[in-house]
Amino acid sequence: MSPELEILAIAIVTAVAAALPGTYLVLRRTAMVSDAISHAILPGIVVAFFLTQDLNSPLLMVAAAATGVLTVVLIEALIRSRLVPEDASIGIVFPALFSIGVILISRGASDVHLDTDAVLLGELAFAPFHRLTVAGVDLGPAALWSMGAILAVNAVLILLAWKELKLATVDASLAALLGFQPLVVHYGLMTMVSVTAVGAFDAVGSILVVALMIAPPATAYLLAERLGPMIGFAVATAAAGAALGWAVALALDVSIAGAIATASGLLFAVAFLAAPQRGLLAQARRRSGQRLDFAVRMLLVHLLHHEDTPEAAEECREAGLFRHLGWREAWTRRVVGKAEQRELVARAGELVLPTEAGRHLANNAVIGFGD
Amino acid sequence: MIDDRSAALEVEDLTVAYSDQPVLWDIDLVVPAGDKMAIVGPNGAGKSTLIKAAMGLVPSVAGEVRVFGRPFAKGNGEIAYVPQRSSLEWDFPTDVLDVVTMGTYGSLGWFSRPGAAERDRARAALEEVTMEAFERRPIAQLSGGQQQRVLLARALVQEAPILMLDEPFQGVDAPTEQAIAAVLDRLSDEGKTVIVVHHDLQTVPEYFDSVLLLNVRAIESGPVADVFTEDNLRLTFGGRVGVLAQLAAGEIDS
Amino acid sequence: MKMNRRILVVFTLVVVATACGGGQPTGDTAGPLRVVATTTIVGDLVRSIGGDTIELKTLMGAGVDPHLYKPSAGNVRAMASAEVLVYNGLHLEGKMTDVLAEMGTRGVETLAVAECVPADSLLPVAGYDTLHDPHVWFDVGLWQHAAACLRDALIRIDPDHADGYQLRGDAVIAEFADLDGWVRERVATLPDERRVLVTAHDAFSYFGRAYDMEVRGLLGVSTAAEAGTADVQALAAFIADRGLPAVFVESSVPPRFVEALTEAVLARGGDVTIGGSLYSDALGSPGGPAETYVGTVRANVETIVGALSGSDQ
Amino acid sequence: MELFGDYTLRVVALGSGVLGAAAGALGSFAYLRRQSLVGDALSHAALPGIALVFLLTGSKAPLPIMLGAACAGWISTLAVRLVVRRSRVPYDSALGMALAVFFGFGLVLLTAIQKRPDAAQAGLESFLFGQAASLLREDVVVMSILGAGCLIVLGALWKEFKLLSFDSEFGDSLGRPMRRVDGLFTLLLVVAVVIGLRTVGVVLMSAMVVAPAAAARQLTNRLAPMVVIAAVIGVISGVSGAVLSSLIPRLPTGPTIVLVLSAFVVLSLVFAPGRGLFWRWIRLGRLQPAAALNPVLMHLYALSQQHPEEPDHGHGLAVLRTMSPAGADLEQVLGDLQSRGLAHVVGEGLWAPTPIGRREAERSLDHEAEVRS
Repeated sequence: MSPELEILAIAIVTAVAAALPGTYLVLRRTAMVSDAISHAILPGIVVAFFLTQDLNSPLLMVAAAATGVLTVVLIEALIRSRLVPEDASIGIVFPALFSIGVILISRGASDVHLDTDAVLLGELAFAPFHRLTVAGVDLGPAALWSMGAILAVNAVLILLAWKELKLATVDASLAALLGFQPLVVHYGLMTMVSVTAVGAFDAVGSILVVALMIAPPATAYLLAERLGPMIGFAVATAAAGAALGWAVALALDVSIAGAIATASGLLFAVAFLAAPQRGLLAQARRRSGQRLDFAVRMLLVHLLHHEDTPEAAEECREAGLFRHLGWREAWTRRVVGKAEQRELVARAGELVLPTEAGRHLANNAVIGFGD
Repeated sequence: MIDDRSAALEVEDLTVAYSDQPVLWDIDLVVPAGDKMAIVGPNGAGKSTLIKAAMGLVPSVAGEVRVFGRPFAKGNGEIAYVPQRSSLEWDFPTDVLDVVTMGTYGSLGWFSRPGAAERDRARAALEEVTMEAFERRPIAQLSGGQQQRVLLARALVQEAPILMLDEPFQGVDAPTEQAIAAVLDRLSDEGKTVIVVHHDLQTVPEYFDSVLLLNVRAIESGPVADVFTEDNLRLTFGGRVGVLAQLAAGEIDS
Repeated sequence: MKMNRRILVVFTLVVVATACGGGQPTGDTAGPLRVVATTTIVGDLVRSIGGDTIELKTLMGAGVDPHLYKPSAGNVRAMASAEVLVYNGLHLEGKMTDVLAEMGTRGVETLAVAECVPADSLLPVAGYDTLHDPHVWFDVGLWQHAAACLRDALIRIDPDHADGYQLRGDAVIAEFADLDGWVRERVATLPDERRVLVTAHDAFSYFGRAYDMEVRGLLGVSTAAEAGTADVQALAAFIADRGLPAVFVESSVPPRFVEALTEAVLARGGDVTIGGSLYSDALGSPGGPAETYVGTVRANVETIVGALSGSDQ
Repeated sequence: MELFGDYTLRVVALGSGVLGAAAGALGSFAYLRRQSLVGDALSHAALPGIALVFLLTGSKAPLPIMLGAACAGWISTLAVRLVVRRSRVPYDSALGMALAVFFGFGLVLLTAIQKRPDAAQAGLESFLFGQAASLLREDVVVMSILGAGCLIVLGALWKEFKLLSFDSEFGDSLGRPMRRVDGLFTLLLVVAVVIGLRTVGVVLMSAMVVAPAAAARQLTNRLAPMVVIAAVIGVISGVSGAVLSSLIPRLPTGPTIVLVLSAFVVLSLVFAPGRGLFWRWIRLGRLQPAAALNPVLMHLYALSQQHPEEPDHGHGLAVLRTMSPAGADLEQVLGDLQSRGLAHVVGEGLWAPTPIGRREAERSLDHEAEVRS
């Protein structure tokens, strides 16, 4: 397989692996944890480097994952104390940890080319050249295997704990009431997020991971109404975004990670505009179509109201209708024309009166909304 | 359309729609000055939306709102609004007097600060809801009933001719319920108009002069005596006849 | 719901179509030797020795700092189809260094030119005997080893053009020798107390050792390291005591770091200016004087000597 | 070495102090409006702005770079507001997405620039981010002017910003243009953050927007003192961080200030009078707030509240089921309440809280109120 296609495979696997926990992050309103982890792992890396004095020892990765979990634990402790809101808890923990990392570097290793970008952060473009060979057999890029394993674990965990995760996300107090352990589920989810993030940092770089954990699930949130389909859409959008970004990067010879992040954002924008019910265009289309439809119904209800009342002559006179309904004359004519076209009203001399069908529609114009 | 000079609030053809289902549909409503009106209806009837749309806090597809005959415009102190207690973040760092003083911001210019006069007006309002002792109390330490009284006091300070309250009796202790009812009576006696979104049908006859039965559309409105009837309630609350029968007989609440 | 599924199907179709178009046939073996170099400085060396019998692709363009380099999709294709990969090594290229090293073990010819320099003449990083300062090219003498190393490698890999490589290789080494002598001579014109090179980054240690100049950097090598007020004060005191007339900025570091230093020195009664901008990790723009390695060395030395000897003449 | 006679320390301490004051004050409103992470988001979202400015002007002059960064940051906040207002995507997801997508686009631009043979691009992306230790006199002047400007606007529009943070809809009902006030506040924040990024860098700026406010919130229950205390904490941290890092070699100033800020937060979280974890531990014997309220008991209590005169007025399972989410195993929970004497059956299938149950509910409510204060 050519390196380009290997990169595509890694990008898609990573995108899907990130979108799974990402969906719960978005629903639980803790999406910024993914960005916090990308900053907060620095001290873990530096300490591991001081111990091993080897820039590419796997221990650095293990330490980074551990620091990621520590970050989540600290954030969670702050939130549970109920003294500080969620976003502030995140905004307190990660700068502190990152600063410890910078101080350690400046004091101990300022002459070593050691920071999150240089040491830990992988680059999607290099992934095909870092291969896994077992007993002489080249099994393909290491990143594909590592992210594939993380994807598998994430998928299995989510399937196993489907009910618990769903309940803990929707209503933690009810979960407690019904005997589920929201705390255990929550920390399990956060560990999954931390491991996925650190694993993906090494494969594709930190900023792409944040994009992949938030953009596809947010897009899915616009397309789906229930959790099951939402995860389905998140995975599909993640894969589509990865492939689209990859293709653009090859065509324009630009950063692959950057292009995929941008593509994920574009897919969200498309969904934001074009989603069937929730999209902007749908809302706008509905509103404009609605206005005429409402106007026809309002006309009918108004006519129904005053049909057999003494002021019928005044209220139902076509010429005077616009004044009573508070509409512009042109708009009133258009509404009456539309109603006539749909045989809901009939002209009787100067008056406009609802037909049988019009009267029927006006009656259940309101109560009949359940259809 | 009766063009009654004395009508405090006139709403005509008010229609509000969010998604494809209209939330409020061609509402016509006339509230005479000094009237105490309850807005009742099932969940999703659009009760809150109606007062918010009338005040222009929520966009409406169509409709006109007139106050004392003149088209209503926000900001000239004609309508005072009491939001739902649960819609606020009560952990906000401020005290009771400060919240009530917010009611005077309407009459202050952009850069001016509330002075002693405004604070005295706020204290007077607090006395009306018997909360003057809690002036310095941080709002995070208030019980549900106390929070509701503070919001009411904030509206009183505005001295607006019309007050709109969203579920003021929801989940408050008994003394608070009595206190609020008393304040509404006094306002009505002073010729002020009070419009309240209410959920407890049981207490409608006791606290209100007139009632609007609302379910997306204005089913019926008028004095409680001739509007608050069993078949109107059935029309408003739909099929739950059983509950309605007991309801009309006043045994259990909604 | 079926509406969403239709949108989804259309998406994937469009994407797969464009993806196939992106595929690249792997290069054929005939034709000039395909060489890929990482930094501009290594690229210049390969160009001067490889001549026109090689097809060179330098991943980092002019002005691209290896610490902040971000690969693009095209770089992947170049690396995949390269026959020879030449890079600086000693972890200058960060994560990429491990990738290149690993490619070496899988049959692709790779050469870390900085690692050709005999180990004992490498400067260890303070406190870490296993790690070395990668900026070897600032010592022109040592860079001759890199040239020799490259020449021999090219001869081994591409024997048909061996004599060309031999000829150009020896010429480059001779040029470096003259350049080394010229630098020594130029620096010697500076009185002892003026032989102090103060820059933003600690990248010029080899230059200092080779040409007997004291070298001080405000920041370490790592882009994540931050300076403390104490470091700025200490360096400012040092400059004022030594009465140094000039300090130097680097093109890849915001000038404000060194400006803060000069302001601190002035406040101490010292009289120092910014003597100019030095080329540290990357060559200058093509067409300019600093387009080649030799050009940057000459430009740097002229800037340094000019600024440090300038004021009292 | 005579401490304050030294030029660098004076400049860094003054600069950090001024920034601390402005960021502390503005940060308090950002904290209350749940916008604490704007600092971090803007530092990423600024990248495409920087890259575009370089593509257009070809120079890394500080002013255009800062303008480019501010514009990109401002556009990202507009995008976030549009998404949050027009769709059900929550604020933090919109913020995270804007941050990552803008930075991704910035990366694309950077690699495009990288291909141009123009040496001036060296280190472009680091050109926006400064370091506290390398503050210039000119920086301090700019920061003082803008900082003072921010504080003046905060003071002048104090009640508008308070209304915006506490009850924006009520402000709307008063006829105040709350959307414009919201836009102005976000603009102030963007300017302060971009200035902060340029002078002290990403990390310190992100912390300065959050930490002072979080600490101050624990120490007072009123807005004016909170903003003042936050500003004071910002100043103290800035100055002490600068002094500390001038006493100990190779101790970076920015991160030191962040650690001082974090110490302030931890201390106030633990020891704040009445609210701190330490006092809560003494009072409640445990760190967690009141026992998780038993939802069903609370529902029973709320229902009984509506008939004060008739305490044993029962409520059927149907009513209870409508109040608690679907799937709740009511019978089992009611049985548990009955066994603990907190609720009892008053009629055929009708439940009501016992007097003890009522008191337990009230005590939980008080705990709830007290802990949240």
